[in-house]
Amino acid sequence: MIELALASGIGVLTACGVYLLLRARSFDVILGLTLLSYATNLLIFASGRPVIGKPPVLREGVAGTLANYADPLPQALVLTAIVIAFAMTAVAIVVAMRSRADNRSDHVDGHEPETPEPER
Amino acid sequence: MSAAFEILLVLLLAVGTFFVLVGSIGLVKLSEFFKRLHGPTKATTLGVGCILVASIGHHAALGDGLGLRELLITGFLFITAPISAHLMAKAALSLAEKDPRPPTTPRDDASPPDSR
Amino acid sequence: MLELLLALPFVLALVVAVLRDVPRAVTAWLAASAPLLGLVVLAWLTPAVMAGEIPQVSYDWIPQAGLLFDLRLDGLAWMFAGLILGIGVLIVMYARYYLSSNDCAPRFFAYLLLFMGAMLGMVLAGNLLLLVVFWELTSISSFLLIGYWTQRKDAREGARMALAITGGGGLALLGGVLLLGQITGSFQLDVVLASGDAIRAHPLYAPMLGLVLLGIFSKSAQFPLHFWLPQAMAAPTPVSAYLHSATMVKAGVFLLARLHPALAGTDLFFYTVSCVGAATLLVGAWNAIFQHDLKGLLAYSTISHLGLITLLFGLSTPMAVVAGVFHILNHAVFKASLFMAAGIIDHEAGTRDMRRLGGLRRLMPFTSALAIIASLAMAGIPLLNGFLSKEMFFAEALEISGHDAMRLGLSLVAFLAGVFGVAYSLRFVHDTFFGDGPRAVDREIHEPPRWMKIPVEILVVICLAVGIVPAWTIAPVLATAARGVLGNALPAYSLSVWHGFNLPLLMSIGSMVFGVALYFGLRRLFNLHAIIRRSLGHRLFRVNVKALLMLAWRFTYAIANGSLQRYLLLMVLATLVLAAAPFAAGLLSGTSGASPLQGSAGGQPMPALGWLLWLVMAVAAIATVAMHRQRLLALIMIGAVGLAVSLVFVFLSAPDLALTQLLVEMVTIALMLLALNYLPKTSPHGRSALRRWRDIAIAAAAGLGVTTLVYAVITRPTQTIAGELLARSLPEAWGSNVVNVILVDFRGFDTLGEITVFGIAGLVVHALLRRTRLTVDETIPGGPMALPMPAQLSHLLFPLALAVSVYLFLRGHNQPGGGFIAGLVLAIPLLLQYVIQGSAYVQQRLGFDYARCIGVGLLAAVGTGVASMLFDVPFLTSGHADPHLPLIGEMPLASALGFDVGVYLVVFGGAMLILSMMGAVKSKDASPAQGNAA
Amino acid sequence: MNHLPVLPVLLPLLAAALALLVPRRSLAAQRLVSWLSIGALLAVAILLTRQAGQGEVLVYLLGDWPARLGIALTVDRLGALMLLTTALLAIPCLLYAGAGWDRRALHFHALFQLQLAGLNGAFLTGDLFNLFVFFEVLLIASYGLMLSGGRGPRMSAGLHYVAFNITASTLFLVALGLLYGLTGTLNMAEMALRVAEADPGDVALIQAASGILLVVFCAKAALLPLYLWLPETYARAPAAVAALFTVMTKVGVYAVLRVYALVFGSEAGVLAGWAWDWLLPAGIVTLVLASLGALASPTLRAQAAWLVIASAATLFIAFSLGTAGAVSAGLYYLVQSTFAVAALFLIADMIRRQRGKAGDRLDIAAPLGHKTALGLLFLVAAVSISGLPPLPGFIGKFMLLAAVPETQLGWVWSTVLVTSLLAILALARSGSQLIWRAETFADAAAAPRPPRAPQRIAVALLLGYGVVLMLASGPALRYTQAAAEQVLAPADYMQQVRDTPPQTRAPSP
Amino acid sequence: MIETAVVVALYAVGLAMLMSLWRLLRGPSVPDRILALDTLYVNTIALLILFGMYLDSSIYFEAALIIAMLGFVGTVMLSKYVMRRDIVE
Amino acid sequence: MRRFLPSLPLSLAVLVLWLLLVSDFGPGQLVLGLVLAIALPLFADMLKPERAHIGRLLVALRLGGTVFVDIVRSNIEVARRILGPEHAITPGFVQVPLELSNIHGITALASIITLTPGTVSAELSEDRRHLLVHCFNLGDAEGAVATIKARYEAPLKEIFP
Ligand code: NA
Ligand code: NA
Repeated sequence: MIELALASGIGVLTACGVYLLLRARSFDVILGLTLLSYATNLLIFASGRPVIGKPPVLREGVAGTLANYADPLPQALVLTAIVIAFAMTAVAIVVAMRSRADNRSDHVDGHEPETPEPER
Repeated sequence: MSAAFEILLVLLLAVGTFFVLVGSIGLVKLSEFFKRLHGPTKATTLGVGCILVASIGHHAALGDGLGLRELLITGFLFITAPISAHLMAKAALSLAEKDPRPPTTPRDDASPPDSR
Repeated sequence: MLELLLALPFVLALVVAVLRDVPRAVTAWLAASAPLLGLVVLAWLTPAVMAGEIPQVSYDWIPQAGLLFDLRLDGLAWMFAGLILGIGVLIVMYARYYLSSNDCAPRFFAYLLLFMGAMLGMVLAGNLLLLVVFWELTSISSFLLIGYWTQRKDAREGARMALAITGGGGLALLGGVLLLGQITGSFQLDVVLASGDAIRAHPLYAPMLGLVLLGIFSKSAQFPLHFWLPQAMAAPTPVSAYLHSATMVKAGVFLLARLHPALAGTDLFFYTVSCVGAATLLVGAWNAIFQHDLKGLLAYSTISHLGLITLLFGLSTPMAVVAGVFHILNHAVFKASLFMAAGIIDHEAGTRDMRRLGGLRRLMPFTSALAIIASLAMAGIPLLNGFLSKEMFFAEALEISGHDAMRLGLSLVAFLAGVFGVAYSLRFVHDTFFGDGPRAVDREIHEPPRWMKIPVEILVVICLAVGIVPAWTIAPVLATAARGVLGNALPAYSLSVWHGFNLPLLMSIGSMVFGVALYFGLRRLFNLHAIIRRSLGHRLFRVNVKALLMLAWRFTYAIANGSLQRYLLLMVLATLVLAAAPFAAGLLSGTSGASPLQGSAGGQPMPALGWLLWLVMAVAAIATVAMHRQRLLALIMIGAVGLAVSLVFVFLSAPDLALTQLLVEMVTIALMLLALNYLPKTSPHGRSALRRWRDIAIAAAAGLGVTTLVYAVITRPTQTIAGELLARSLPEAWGSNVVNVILVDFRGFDTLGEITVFGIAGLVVHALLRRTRLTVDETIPGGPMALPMPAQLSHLLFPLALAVSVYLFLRGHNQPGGGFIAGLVLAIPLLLQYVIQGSAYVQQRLGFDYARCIGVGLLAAVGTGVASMLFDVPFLTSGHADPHLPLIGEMPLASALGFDVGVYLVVFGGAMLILSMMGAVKSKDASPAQGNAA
Repeated sequence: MNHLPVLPVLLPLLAAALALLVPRRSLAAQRLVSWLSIGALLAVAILLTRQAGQGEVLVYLLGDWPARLGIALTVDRLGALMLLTTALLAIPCLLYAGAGWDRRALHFHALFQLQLAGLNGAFLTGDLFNLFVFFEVLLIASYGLMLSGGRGPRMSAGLHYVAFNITASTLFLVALGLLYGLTGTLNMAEMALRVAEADPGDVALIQAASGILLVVFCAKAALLPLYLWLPETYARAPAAVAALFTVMTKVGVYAVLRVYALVFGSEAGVLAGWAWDWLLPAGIVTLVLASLGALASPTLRAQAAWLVIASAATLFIAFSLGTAGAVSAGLYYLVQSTFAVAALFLIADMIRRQRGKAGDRLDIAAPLGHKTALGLLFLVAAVSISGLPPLPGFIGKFMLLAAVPETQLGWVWSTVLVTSLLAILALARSGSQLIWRAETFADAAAAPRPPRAPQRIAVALLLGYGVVLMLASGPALRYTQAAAEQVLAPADYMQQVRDTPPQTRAPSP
Repeated sequence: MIETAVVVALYAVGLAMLMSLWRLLRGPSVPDRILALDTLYVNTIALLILFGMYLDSSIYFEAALIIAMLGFVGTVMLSKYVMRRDIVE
Repeated sequence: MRRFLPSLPLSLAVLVLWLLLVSDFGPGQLVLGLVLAIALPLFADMLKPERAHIGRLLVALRLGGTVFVDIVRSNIEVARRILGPEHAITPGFVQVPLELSNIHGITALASIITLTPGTVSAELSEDRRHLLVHCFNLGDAEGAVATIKARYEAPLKEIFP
């Protein structure tokens, strides 16, 4: 059941993220990307198989095997992924700010849908 | 772990949990922001404090050594809770349609009105 | 020797192009020296070629692909080289006087020599791929030549059209040659020519032939690809003279002759080539009659004559081949002289329009005489060279064996072509040199400079000499050239002027009579001058190019319409398709059971608390979507999602992840709030509900797909290498927090990349926001808000938080924590200072150069890794020491700590650079007094 | 021990760190750091190419862990070729940027070096997750390079670029998570082995995961239907940056070749080569659409951008044919088209600056300064790009055509030949519109300053690479042939990676 | 007994979180939602401590500490945004 | 002294924090803790906060006790009212005029007011002479103000003179 819960949780996050990703405003897209990054982080994490109460911090007298500890590798990967996703979000959001300021629209295409693109 | 100590811990847990719940009930039940503000910010803080004490006792009883460091959590909550409560109150004030503030006392007539 | 011959034009092209500031005469002489010296070299080689030898040189270029730099000079190549060089000399001489002072002579001569070199390379090539190389070079250089007068629209268009047709043909030729190479196993001409039978028997013969012929026909302007040639008349006349007599268009028929032994001899070849040739012959000749431009008339006549040559090669009998080769020579000579004459007329009269010309024989008698002789040669009048090859052609047309209908048809075509040829030649002569006129000419017309006439004189003399005494003049040349095509099995033929009264002669006479009748008849019936015939092919081409451009434009911008939504949608759809495809394939093939969606492992029970957490996460995520148009609310919701996700990490045994997620969540919220000040507070409604529902469906599909995949994967037993990581972490990497050990040791390189990314993000934000002013969405009146009480408390908090940061940093290797987490724990309290105290306040007192902090951090991380290289172990190999310090005792130190310092600094620097830059952005309407911070 | 394999990442990283530490105002110091790094990079790349050229796979175990536990860098012929191409490309780009752009774009040199570090890392790594990390490094550096100093429309193009690539990176992670969950490893050689031995019940899942991965790589390489973002982005990027970007699509192409020849290649059992069946038609359609795009482009820079896509599509066609000959031709074409299109971007910028307000728009006639020199450069670049002889574009294309197996002859040939014609048309159109149609400036005072010497040298250098490639095409193609054979027969590579022992540690406990 | 108490407490805190979630969704005002999020954070501390007791492990202490120390930063920023829009002035 | 130890209580707090965190009172951690206790406040001092002058530490301890008792007592009171009927609650704002002049004292007062259930300090007037307090159940405004002043402000005046 844990597996199903985790998988479906990831699914919900993905669906929400994808929906926002397909919106027309930069901020919404960034929100969508944030949700998607949660989903992917959980997905990678899940690939190590979910277990309760076995953090991969070695304890004395407990043999270092997968029976006693959760798979540490996906956790390390997720850490990297979280950091990278944050960095990307930061850049995206700043670009969105600049695009909105320079183009006077926060539409992802840099102009409001009805008006034609301003000439350079 | 002695039974008495265990009962004490259970009691602490019960009290803590009670206050945590009270805070959330207040959050849900009350009808106005400033009323709701009181429950979570304080009752929950106390509840968490009780649970923390229980935790210290629990870990101490299990022989992890007296883990007084949980106290730090309470300490930090005591520093930070006023800041957040203060700011949330200020934020709600700034949104209030009509100023709910009573006037300051007469001797303060000279003081300028609030920055807003 | 052959290398020298080939190199001369290229080298001198370079010389001419480089020496731009020398007098024009010097340039011309330099240019002329290429063909002149080339002729000397060729003369040197002539005895050997005449004797039947084939001088050959060969260098490797891409031997593994069969592309050799192989040059060979057989009779055919020799003849063509002679034509190219000989006429080349005359053209250079002529152009020296033709070009006006405005024209850039070095450029012209450089192009011309380049073109000459390409032509030479093509005829000398002993390797078919090399031939293609030079073939396309002629396309490029002719493009440059035709477009030489770049300011003229017709020149640019003509050049583009020529390039499109001949360059495209070249691509087809490349295909054909590659097939030919696959068929014969070699691109060496010797081999290919020797394996004619194998080629004709090969199943790929037909497509190969089609491609090769497409190349040939495009280049030699065969119907229906002929229309580029009249358009190319926009080139300066010397170029036209060169391209249309001895070179460009002859490249096609050269190749036809060249590959004749390998390709000819099938019905396919016979019918295709002769029919195309015949059609071209007629179309060209008929159209020539109706041209008003001298050069236009000559261009169509060229088309017609090339049709004739093609037809001859199509007939494929040895005699026809000899006639074809002969006509190549003859046509080159008279057509070059005619073009030059036309150029002289244009030069002197300022127009080439026959409607305005006339009576020139009085004004420039000598030139007129030359031009008339040359045009009579074009018409095939006896005692001129054109007559001889035309006779041969008539004879061959009448003697086609085995194809009765074809014989009749072709004979008729031959006759008609003769008639038309006489007619247009007559028009050329009559309309230009006789009758009234010239009309509306703005200058005095007189004979041209001496040197402009000499080339024409030489060519006309050749016309006469060949026409009158062929056996003494052209016979050895023709024999040598024909041997290049046919080998030593030359047919018996006679080059005498008089063969007695026979059918061909009758046909000649008939065509002359009918031709004269046709011309004058037409003149009587119609006002020839009023007929304006536009080339259908040309128009079609233009329409097609326009349509192509339009189509390209429509297509391109209908697909790449600049909508990010579409791009992302396509990516999502592509993913869905590719991820679903294997299952769909399994379903279709009935083997879906092969990949069950539930594995054999898993099935752990789920505590109710877990579901509760699930609920928090899912509800908050859905609420984010539901409230996304009110951005602040969405942000609060996403904060809840982040909290729930970190709780998931808590429950599923990932303390480090939980910590990191919590901290990143806070920074993310900070980031978004900072940005929200410069973005609208709400999102407008989407354009249509339909679209919303479509997106909901796609999102649901994506969610369902991910759920399915993840569930299928994580219910399968794992076979990870992670067990070994757990086992080797403590003994070999001296850390008991395996996640952290992976981060700084096992996969330290990932972390190095990760902090690099983080640092770059800081730099990018810095670059994008430094000294920018952005419009805020809404300004709340009043100055910056003072928060004295929170300020006090945060002052109290600050050093304590720093201590926690140090703590988390130091213990990370063994317990949850580490450089990244510690870096953020350092950054967030500082951020809080920015929020509570304001940017200016903090920046003045704690003004770090965060960018440098990133630099130092990177240096530290890389430096730690490099240190291990000094011990002759790989980058990032960890070391370990237990120094005993006084007072403190054992102090376990892992080198990974040094690496983690780098992480710590980069993360702190990066986060603060991002946040402080975003905080330091000034709104456009901010007063200058506020704007002097940072 | 031989530390060469790690240097292509370390050198630019160190240079970037130093560029951040020297005073921000001291451009000279930053340039010095940049140039030193690039010089060293070139030397390292040449040495690596020579070593890899011997046929050995150099394996560098980072942290001295066996490849399956840590991250291994590998250099085979293909990797070395990519490194060398990148180093060679970086020189003219830096030269061109040094003519002034680096003054306007904050942190240019640091970002430039980091971009190189990312590219090199992606070419070196033998680990799938590490590949993701270096993808991110090069991407985020490219955001900076593209946007630093820019404004207006470039920002909205940048937003597209950023959002699109973040989405792609997210997908990358999804694929990685699934692949790790199924195979339990991230090392490509190890994964290849496990994929080959996969339980039949897992095959569809593995294929789905690798299908998602394929989308990611195709998005980076701009293949149908994921290429739409590229024209705008590249056309709006600063010239030196756009020129450097020409190698970025190649990273995607490289990744496809590497991963789908190694992990899902000839050793992969049921899954062997499944991706190529998708890629061939996609490549063909992309090539056609990109060529139409080049024809329809309103500006020269947009045209160059479309030609980048066309070149990537050609590579996909070559690689998906799956024969050593085709892959070899593809690799040769990859190198030459990178240089040629990069040159075109630089030329477009030079033309733009010589045309005043008209920029590089094709529909406006405007005077053009320094017509002859620009025309010549354009001509050489155009000839090379459109695949006309004798420049290497032709050699690459004909090698490709010659290598097409008979069964696929029709489609591939007609596409390649027809699109070559379209490219010829497109470039003839833009060249004649921009260069031929131009007049000289009426008054000399208004004429723009001539392109600066470094700019001209940069273009000449790029075109010169092409000439060298043409003259040395024999040895070059021998190398690419060997590289192709090595890539397509991964057993040896897998063996080398898995068997390379650590220096000091035990290979297994 | 204590184990049972811990589990019961865990569920109780979970319930408290659900209530906070309800307020988070309901609002109505932004400060209400901020307050709800803040409460969620504080509830999380309790949850972490209890979970540590449940597992007999102090592995989640740092997470709780971090929330106690820095969890309010979000509240501060959101409130500041409500008041000023510009959270770093 | 001041140069190296800007605030003794803060340094002490850091030291205690450190020792609690590492839960190791050995010499090694003690030394490290001392280093941090000096270094970190120094660093934090770069932000130039308004400096505190602690008057009487003993009063502070006694106040701490009072506050703790008040927290527990009034929490029960608030819990009772939350669980009881809502109409029984009459909330309201009061302005507490301040005699405390330094910001530390005010901050401490405001924090105490906030930490003790039933009252939240909502705003400090710009002249720092009035504290706006929201009371959960405001029976007698004057009384509430008087209680606050007597129970908390008076001792605080001694602690932060
Ligand atoms: Na700000
Ligand atoms: Na209170």
